[in-house]
Amino acid sequence: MDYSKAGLRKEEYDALKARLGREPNDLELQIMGVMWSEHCSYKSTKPLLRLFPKDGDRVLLGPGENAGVVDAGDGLGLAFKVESHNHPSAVAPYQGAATGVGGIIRDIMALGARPVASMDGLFFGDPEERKTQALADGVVKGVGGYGNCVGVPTVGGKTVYHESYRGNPLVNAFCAGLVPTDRMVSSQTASAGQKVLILGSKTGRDGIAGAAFASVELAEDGSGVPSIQIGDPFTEKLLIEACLELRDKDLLVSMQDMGAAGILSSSSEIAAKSGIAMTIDFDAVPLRAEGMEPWEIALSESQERMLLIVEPEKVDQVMAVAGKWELDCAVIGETEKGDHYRILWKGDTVADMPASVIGSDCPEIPWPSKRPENLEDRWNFDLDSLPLPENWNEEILNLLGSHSHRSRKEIFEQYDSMVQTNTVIGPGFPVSAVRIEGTDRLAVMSMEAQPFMCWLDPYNGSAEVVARSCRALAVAGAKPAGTTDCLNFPSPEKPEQFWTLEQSAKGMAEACSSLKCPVVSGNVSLYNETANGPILPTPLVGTVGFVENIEELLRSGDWSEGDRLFYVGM
Amino acid sequence: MNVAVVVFPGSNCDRDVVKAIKYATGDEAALVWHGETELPGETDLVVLPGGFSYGDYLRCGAMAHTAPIMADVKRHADRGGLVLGICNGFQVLTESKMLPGALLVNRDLAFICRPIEISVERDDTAFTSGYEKGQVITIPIAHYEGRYHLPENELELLEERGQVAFRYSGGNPNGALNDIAGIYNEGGNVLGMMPHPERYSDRAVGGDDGLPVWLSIKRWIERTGA
Amino acid sequence: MRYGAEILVYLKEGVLDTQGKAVAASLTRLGYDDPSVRVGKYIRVEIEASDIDSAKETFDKMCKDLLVNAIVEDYTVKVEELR
Amino acid sequence: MRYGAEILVYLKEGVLDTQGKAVAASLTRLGYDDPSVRVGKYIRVEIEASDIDSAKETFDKMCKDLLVNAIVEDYTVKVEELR
Ligand SMILES: Nc1ncnc2c1ncn2[C@@H]1O[C@H](COP(=O)(O)OP(=O)(O)O)[C@@H](O)[C@H]1O
Repeated sequence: MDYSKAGLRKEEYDALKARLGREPNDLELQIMGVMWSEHCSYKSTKPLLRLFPKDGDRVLLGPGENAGVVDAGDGLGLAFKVESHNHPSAVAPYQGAATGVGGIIRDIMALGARPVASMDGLFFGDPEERKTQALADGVVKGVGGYGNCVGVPTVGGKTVYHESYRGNPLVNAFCAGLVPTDRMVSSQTASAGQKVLILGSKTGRDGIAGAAFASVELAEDGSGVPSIQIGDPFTEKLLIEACLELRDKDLLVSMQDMGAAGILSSSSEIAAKSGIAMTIDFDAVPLRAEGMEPWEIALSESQERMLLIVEPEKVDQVMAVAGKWELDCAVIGETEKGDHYRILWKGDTVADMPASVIGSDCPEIPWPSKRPENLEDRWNFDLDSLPLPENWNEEILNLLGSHSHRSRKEIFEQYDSMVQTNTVIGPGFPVSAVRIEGTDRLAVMSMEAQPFMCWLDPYNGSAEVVARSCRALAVAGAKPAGTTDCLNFPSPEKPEQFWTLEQSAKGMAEACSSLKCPVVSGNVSLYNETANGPILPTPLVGTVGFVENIEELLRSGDWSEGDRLFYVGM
Repeated sequence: MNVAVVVFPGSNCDRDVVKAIKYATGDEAALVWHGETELPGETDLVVLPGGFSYGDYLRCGAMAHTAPIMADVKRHADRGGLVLGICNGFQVLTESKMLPGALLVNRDLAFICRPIEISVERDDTAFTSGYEKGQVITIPIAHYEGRYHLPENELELLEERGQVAFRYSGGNPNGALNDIAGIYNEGGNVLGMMPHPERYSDRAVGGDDGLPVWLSIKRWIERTGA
Repeated sequence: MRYGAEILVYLKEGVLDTQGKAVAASLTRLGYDDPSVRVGKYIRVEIEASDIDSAKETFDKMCKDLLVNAIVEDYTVKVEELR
Repeated sequence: MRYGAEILVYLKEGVLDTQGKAVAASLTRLGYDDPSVRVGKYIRVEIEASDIDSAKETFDKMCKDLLVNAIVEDYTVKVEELR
């Protein structure tokens, strides 16, 4: 098999050979093509992500785990993260959005947390256009269809319309969850002699090669579309309850959700991060389809599955919990001493590579970077050229009623924003606030993006995105504890686009440092462009803070007659 | 009072109901797994909570009525015991034939989550004595399938017998016949309703117009020693 | 012997089919000339049974027990013998 | 002339049928012996057309335009002439 068919570049193939000390076999090559894809390896953005400040007063767990965790007080941690599901939503709006919500929820669950709030960032083309309407409708129904069923309230979000998102909408899903800090589960704590289990749905052919798909531009003719993932929120709800029960019964050594590149990625990551070896027996994996090949089993992105590391004597108890929640569960391998990651199939070893090579270690790509020549042109707008409105009242009403400014009720009323009965401020306000059960404290969160500003001035525009999200919290009376971000950008392979990405990350990093708002988790989605052009640079952040009790929460719009208005700032 | 909140796979308002009852009355409700065959002894009230039992596949509530615990819930109701079905719980009650009618997809084919106004049609039942007849209260709905339907002749009968518990009064959100938001069985001991009283039982999270439901039930149980 | 059934479930006449109406409206918007649409369910079930009559009976019972809500829905069943 | 179509839309082989799985489990709980179930859509459409071939073509186009999501679904169409 040719390395380029597997999606590897020449340099990467050479690096792989050097690290293995031999040629990889076909299966290994296919595996590495996915694991070293942009989506899984962050090979284009690692140096940029290192710019973000990671430490803060309240940070319990920074980037590197499935989600970041900040101290929520009273022995609780708030885990949160945002993830993109852009390309899948472009081809299958309902299922793409639904499985995006499902995926981020599992990231939060992987820490042993109970998901308590979601937000969604949606970016669509012109809402007057029929194709966009249908797509947006599918996405909103997908977000709701999944989130409503799993019983996690969608308490806020962000919606932006701009023609650059026409064939490439963005769907960013945020989730936050609560976990007692002494029961937090990690993906780095496995040691030799333990069992590897798969819990949840059976593995099928759906979503194979999804990670690779997320790492290329969208083709006009729809080619290169992988078999689409189907979400089953009902199973996810059972999975949430089962994982919490496993946590509370102290049956878990380590846990990881299965997202991109499924079994392979989740298990090799645990092995690499824990510094151990692992053997996985593919004959033991419960399958849904007949005749699945090893590469399909390795890379399937079937939804609603978790990988567990369990002490051998606790396996029976884990099985009992799985049985109660009517979930499939099977022992599929074990942890060993060393660094190898081995796959068995029909009794043979079909792949055997160092775990450290699979899980990390992808060579970074230093893309060339070049400031767009026409950047100044973007600023050449002359305010004085605008006609003054004849009727200000009418003009203001038109503005408020425009797609950019109108209420998002039509979207957020399709989401259950109240389940769990802790929503103090739901969607429709600058921040959302959720009561932390068992305490008086509230978690306050905001989601922000300003793509047009970032297009005008990537550095300052992106800094402003961070500043706005922190400002919204401050105005509500909350101090930011940490933020999560999703860098939605077009291909990094064009120097001007890479420059924009660089500037944007630098701007965000500076704002986060200045405002003492550490970045605890995040996600990168590149190659968001079609033949019609790239999307606007779209860094999105979700920032979280706390207020001590409900009386200290400052609500917007809580005014009465006779109050005075002040204008504060520059 | 002794409350059993049934948990089906996919229920997601079960813990909310327990929380609301605790907040309203101080009583600790028991969560009862759908696979059980018997309710805890001494159960006064059974709550079938909201959510997506069995994923709401096929028809909402259809599969939950096949759950092992449901036989005992029926026995409890037949003995005159109180049963409250909220949202998905209402759907389970109609699918189990413990209440007449069916709940169909909303008129506008969209999930709706927002507080709405409903009028209290009766104040002489176990569930609503804390309200006044005709009182308009605000409680959230959150459903995709809440359009109440009953063949016309039966609907007349339902109205005649005074089985309507709540009606949408500030506009009909889902197209329900006769604006029906909740109904009783003939005995008045089984209530199904689409709005979620447990969501508005605490002002901190939006409102407390749902609180009297729990207080009414508790008072009724204490008075009748049911 | 294995038997398969194609079960079609649809809303009764007189019950407002909002989904069908919405699909019809969408089709009209796409330029189709005023189609009438009803949306129901197609359920495909396979079971083991001793003969076709007992299979038919089982399928019918499944409909009454679970697959169909007689208050609002009607249904038809078509049974075939599989190898 | 008026034509009617019975359109059956179902998930492709290999695509997880979450509904079918759940229905099968419920039927099993009711005592049925391990049935296999797939749940799809039954769409009944009626249109005016000049002849059966053009009707067939229209129905087929409707499926592609709206009724079927070709990424996950397959379909069959059965056309009949109505009075
Ligand atoms: N996709 C969404 N999901 C949930 N809530 C949303 C969504 N989009 C917007 N909202 C809510 O609507 C309000 C306005 O949103 P938007 O217009 O996107 O933001 P902004 O007011 O920052 O321009 C916010 O309170 C937000 O929480």
